Amino acid sequence: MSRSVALFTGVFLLVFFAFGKAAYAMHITEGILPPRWVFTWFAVVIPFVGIGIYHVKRKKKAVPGYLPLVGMLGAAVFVFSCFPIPVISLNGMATSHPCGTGMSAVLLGPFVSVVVAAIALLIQALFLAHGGLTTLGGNIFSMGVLGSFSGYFAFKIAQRCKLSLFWCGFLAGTISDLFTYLGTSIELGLLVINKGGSFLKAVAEIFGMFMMTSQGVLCIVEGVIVGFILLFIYRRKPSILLDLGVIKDAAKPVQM
Amino acid sequence: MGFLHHTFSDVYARQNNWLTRIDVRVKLLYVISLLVMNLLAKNILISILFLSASFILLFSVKIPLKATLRSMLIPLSFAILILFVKGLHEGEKEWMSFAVAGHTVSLKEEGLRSGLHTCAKALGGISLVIVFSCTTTISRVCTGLKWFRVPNTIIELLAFVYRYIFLLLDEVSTMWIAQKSRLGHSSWKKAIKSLGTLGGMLTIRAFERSERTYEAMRARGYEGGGILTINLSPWKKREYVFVIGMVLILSLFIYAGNVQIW
Amino acid sequence: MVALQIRNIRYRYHDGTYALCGVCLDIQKGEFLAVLGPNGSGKTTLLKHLNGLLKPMEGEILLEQKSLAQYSSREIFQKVGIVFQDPNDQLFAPSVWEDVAFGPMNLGLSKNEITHRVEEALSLVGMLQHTNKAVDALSFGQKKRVCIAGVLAMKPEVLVLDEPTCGLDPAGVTSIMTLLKELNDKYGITIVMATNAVDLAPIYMDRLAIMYQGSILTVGAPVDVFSNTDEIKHACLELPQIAQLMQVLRDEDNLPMGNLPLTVGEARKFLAHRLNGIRLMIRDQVSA
Amino acid sequence: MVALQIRNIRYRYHDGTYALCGVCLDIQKGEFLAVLGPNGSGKTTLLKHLNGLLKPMEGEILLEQKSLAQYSSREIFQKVGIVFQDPNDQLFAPSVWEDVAFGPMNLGLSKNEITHRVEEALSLVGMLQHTNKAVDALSFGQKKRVCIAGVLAMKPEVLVLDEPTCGLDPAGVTSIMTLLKELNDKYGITIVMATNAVDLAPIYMDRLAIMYQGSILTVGAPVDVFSNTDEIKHACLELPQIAQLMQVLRDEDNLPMGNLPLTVGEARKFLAHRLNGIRLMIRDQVSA
Ligand SMILES: Nc1ncnc2c1ncn2[C@@H]1O[C@H](COP(=O)(O)OP(=O)(O)OP(=O)(O)O)[C@@H](O)[C@H]1O
Ligand SMILES: Nc1ncnc2c1ncn2[C@@H]1O[C@H](COP(=O)(O)OP(=O)(O)OP(=O)(O)O)[C@@H](O)[C@H]1O
Ligand SMILES: [Mg+2]
Ligand SMILES: [Mg+2]
Repeated sequence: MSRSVALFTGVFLLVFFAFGKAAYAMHITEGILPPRWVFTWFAVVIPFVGIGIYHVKRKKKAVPGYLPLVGMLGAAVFVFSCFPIPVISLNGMATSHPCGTGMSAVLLGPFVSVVVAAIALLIQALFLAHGGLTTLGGNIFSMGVLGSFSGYFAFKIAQRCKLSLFWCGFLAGTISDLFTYLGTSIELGLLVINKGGSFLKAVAEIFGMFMMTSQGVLCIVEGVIVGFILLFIYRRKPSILLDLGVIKDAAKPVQM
Repeated sequence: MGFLHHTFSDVYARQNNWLTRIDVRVKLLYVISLLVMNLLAKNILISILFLSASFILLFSVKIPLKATLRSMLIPLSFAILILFVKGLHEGEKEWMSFAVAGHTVSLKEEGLRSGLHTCAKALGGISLVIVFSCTTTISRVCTGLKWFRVPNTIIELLAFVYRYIFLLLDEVSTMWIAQKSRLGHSSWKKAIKSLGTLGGMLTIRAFERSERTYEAMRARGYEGGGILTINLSPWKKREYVFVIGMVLILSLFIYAGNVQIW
Repeated sequence: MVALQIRNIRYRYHDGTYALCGVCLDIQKGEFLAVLGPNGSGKTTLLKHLNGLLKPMEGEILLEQKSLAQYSSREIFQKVGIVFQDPNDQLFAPSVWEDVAFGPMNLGLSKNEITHRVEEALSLVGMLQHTNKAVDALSFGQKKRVCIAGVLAMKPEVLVLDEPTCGLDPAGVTSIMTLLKELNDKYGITIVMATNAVDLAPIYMDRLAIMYQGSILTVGAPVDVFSNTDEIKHACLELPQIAQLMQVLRDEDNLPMGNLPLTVGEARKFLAHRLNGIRLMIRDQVSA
Repeated sequence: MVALQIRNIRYRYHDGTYALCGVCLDIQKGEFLAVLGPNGSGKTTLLKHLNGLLKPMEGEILLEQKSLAQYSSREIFQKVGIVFQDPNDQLFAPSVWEDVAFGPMNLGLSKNEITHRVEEALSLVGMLQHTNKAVDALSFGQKKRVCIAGVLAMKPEVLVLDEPTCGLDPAGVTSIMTLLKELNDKYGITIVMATNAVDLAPIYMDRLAIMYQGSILTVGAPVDVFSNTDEIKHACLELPQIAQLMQVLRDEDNLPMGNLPLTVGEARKFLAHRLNGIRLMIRDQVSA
């Protein structure tokens, strides 16, 4: 009995460590997806990336400054995703990193945001060993496609509902994060179906684990931060938000 | 400093050694086909072989072991995660089980076995990527991607984003320090608020910098064309030798990967 | 010969700031002109007009007797190259070679010609050995040089620089200024630079223009400009250190002096002459 | 009394650059110390150690005889305030008042105390009339002053500044340096600043430290430091203009001289004395 308790504790600690760290990067690592999923996810994301590229190209023709703008904001979003965010959760006070897709979707629109996410993921896979090359498709799907579109629509719907700028940003940040983790959980859950594992249970467990370790709090905190960011830009230089088409003139900045 | 605990591995790529001198196209071909091999292999040995070969290569060009291990930490933890996901869900035969709060949690043998295989694949794969990135600079990567017909827009954005990440990281860490030294991060609530401010300043400065950069680009004749001049050098004898070598090695691996031993 | 004529231009930013209110200035071919002035006096705004990045609201600029508005922007950029203050804004390509090649590439030159120009430009600024380096791996002064090379690769006739020495250490300042002087002397490139460094002006420049609140107070050779001390003070500037010393000697200690010496060399000549002259005089008189 | 003791500290950045390799330095209470050095010599890195923003890999820093590691970061930040080079990095709030209040607010002071401190700090830097302005509407020099006010509002004993004069016009430089000198003289605040401006050092500073490649070459009064010309050259620095002139006079024109005069004032005294002395001598001899 005591042996199994020790074993269990060991396993538990290991899992905890693994989740703490894995959630830190939250991109699926090289080699984990089997060939058919690699293929599937690439097939799914290529149209999105293609449309994003088309958007950038078309806009670049009309406004040549668009390319440096996207590049610079892309770098800014990447840097934002390196922010050490303090979160309190089951595993105590820890820091975690935001995804940043919510913000890029709000600033750049969903399709261009997919391109930016793809580039960020490529850089992380190549130069930081977060994520991987064969899993790039899957990661672009969860973070780029799901994250961007959910964040973008959350923002737009919130704006329709006449919520204040802060709450619009909050919803964009939080919802895009939730969808990103959901996407990752689904992709991982799908790995067990062909060997008689139960897909839904696995997804629920993985998603639950993400939420219970720091990431659940992170979703909320990232939302708050994105809200503050938009608020700050609105107060300091509203012309930027107008130029990017984030707000029309009559946005209500704060109302908390 | 909370920022940039990440070390971008291309600092090593700027050195001059036999691996950095190999043409990027050859390296890309190798890495991609080996990664595919790694995925397709039916036995664990191939991945272990890749892992150890990568370590030897990294050692041969004097990349510090510590740096390699540090960058493998996150992939490793992800691999362990997968091990348990698979162990909990795949297969029938129990390996061991616990009771947690009234529920029985059982790890299954089959799942653990396939999980272990996936772990090995993850480590083998990531170590190949590390070898590639520690020996190839971003501008070489761009050259290679160009040759593989990756759209120009992606390559340009990649180069541009990569170029400015470091600069913005520097600026942001100065701002972060400035906030910290006026106690802007002394409690959790303040820290969140300050991070919002920081993100806002970052965005504003990125926006302004993009305007200045665009001016500088215009002054050098930019009208919306390409921003990269990629010079593809012709293949030399060396490159052909490498590619032929690769075909041989690959066929060997395809054979070895199909041997069922476990 | 006049390279650029600035005819009474005015410029207002979107937010209503009048940055230039009637600037007139002739820039001679082959000269080395410094534009001095306090922060916010409109130096940067003026320089951006010289190659058409900003269009004047009133007045016009003539490049070789023809209004800038009549040139295509490509023609202007080929004739007038501009280097901004922060080198990081200008180096957007990952490696030195690619960055310098950006301009020639946009000119649509052949591959050979591009390679040739890049090499030439890099060797002019003394960076040929760093051709394949990544831009982030360069020091601040080296980045500055690559920026200059990027513009030189377009073979401009006029080189416009905004505060090229700001943020550099003294050795770096000397090396950049020597480079510019050489480009000006040997290759006949007309150089216009904005700067705050009054000490440099008399050493390297042929002519100075002092800006203040969006217009030009005086233009002239350093000797003439610095002889009008009140105007210099008024424009929030100072005399070069050496000139300050000599001025004190002249005004307070009644040392008779023609033109105020402005550089170490001039002051030395003057003082040595004086001191030795006196010494010789003493000897003569003693021996007499 | 020693305010800060730096004991043989080393620091390496993540990418492997050794930015500090064994720096030892004592900073006296109430002194005005300048850290000079070429680009990349580690000045900024050293300053960031002074208030614990970077932790040394080896060695330690003592603040009032106690190791920095034993203080809480709040205590350190209250004792040692730091002002970075680019004011735009440091002004977080939309208006001047809010920005200066940021520090005191985080100290958890009462509303009255906060108002009081903000006003005091703003009046110290002479910006009281701009209290309600938007930060973006300020000039570069004014932004710099607000940054300093923001740190002063925390009532630090030591003020650390990174290149406070870079990018300012000469009048701005004089005004910031006068402000710092006043803070140092009148209010006894210890000031440490990194700078590239050799001309300023002898005018305002008590002591200089010369850094080169991550370690300190010399520390001492300006006269002593600048008397070792080779070391200065070696560290990519230059003598102040005045000192250059006097050096030429001494070495080339054989003018006998004790210590090299470094400022306009000193040089004037020396030269006037000489010139007049000789003149008097002549008169004497002629009359004799
Ligand atoms: N983009 C802008 N929008 C609005 N006003 C501006 C802008 N750029 C500059 N100004 C204003 O125009 C005036 C002239 O600015 P400019 O940058 O030309 O000065 P400068 O002489 O280059 O100063 P410095 O020495 O600080 O570089 C200043 O009052 C400045 O505040
Ligand atoms: N964040 C960083 N990561 C890696 N290396 C760095 C970093 N910051 C500075 N360095 C390196 O450390 C060394 C010292 O840099 P530091 O900024 O302290 O110099 P400095 O004396 O302040 O120079 P400057 O006069 O240009 O401000 C340099 O070689 C620099 O390249
Ligand atoms: Mg300017
Ligand atoms: Mg510095």
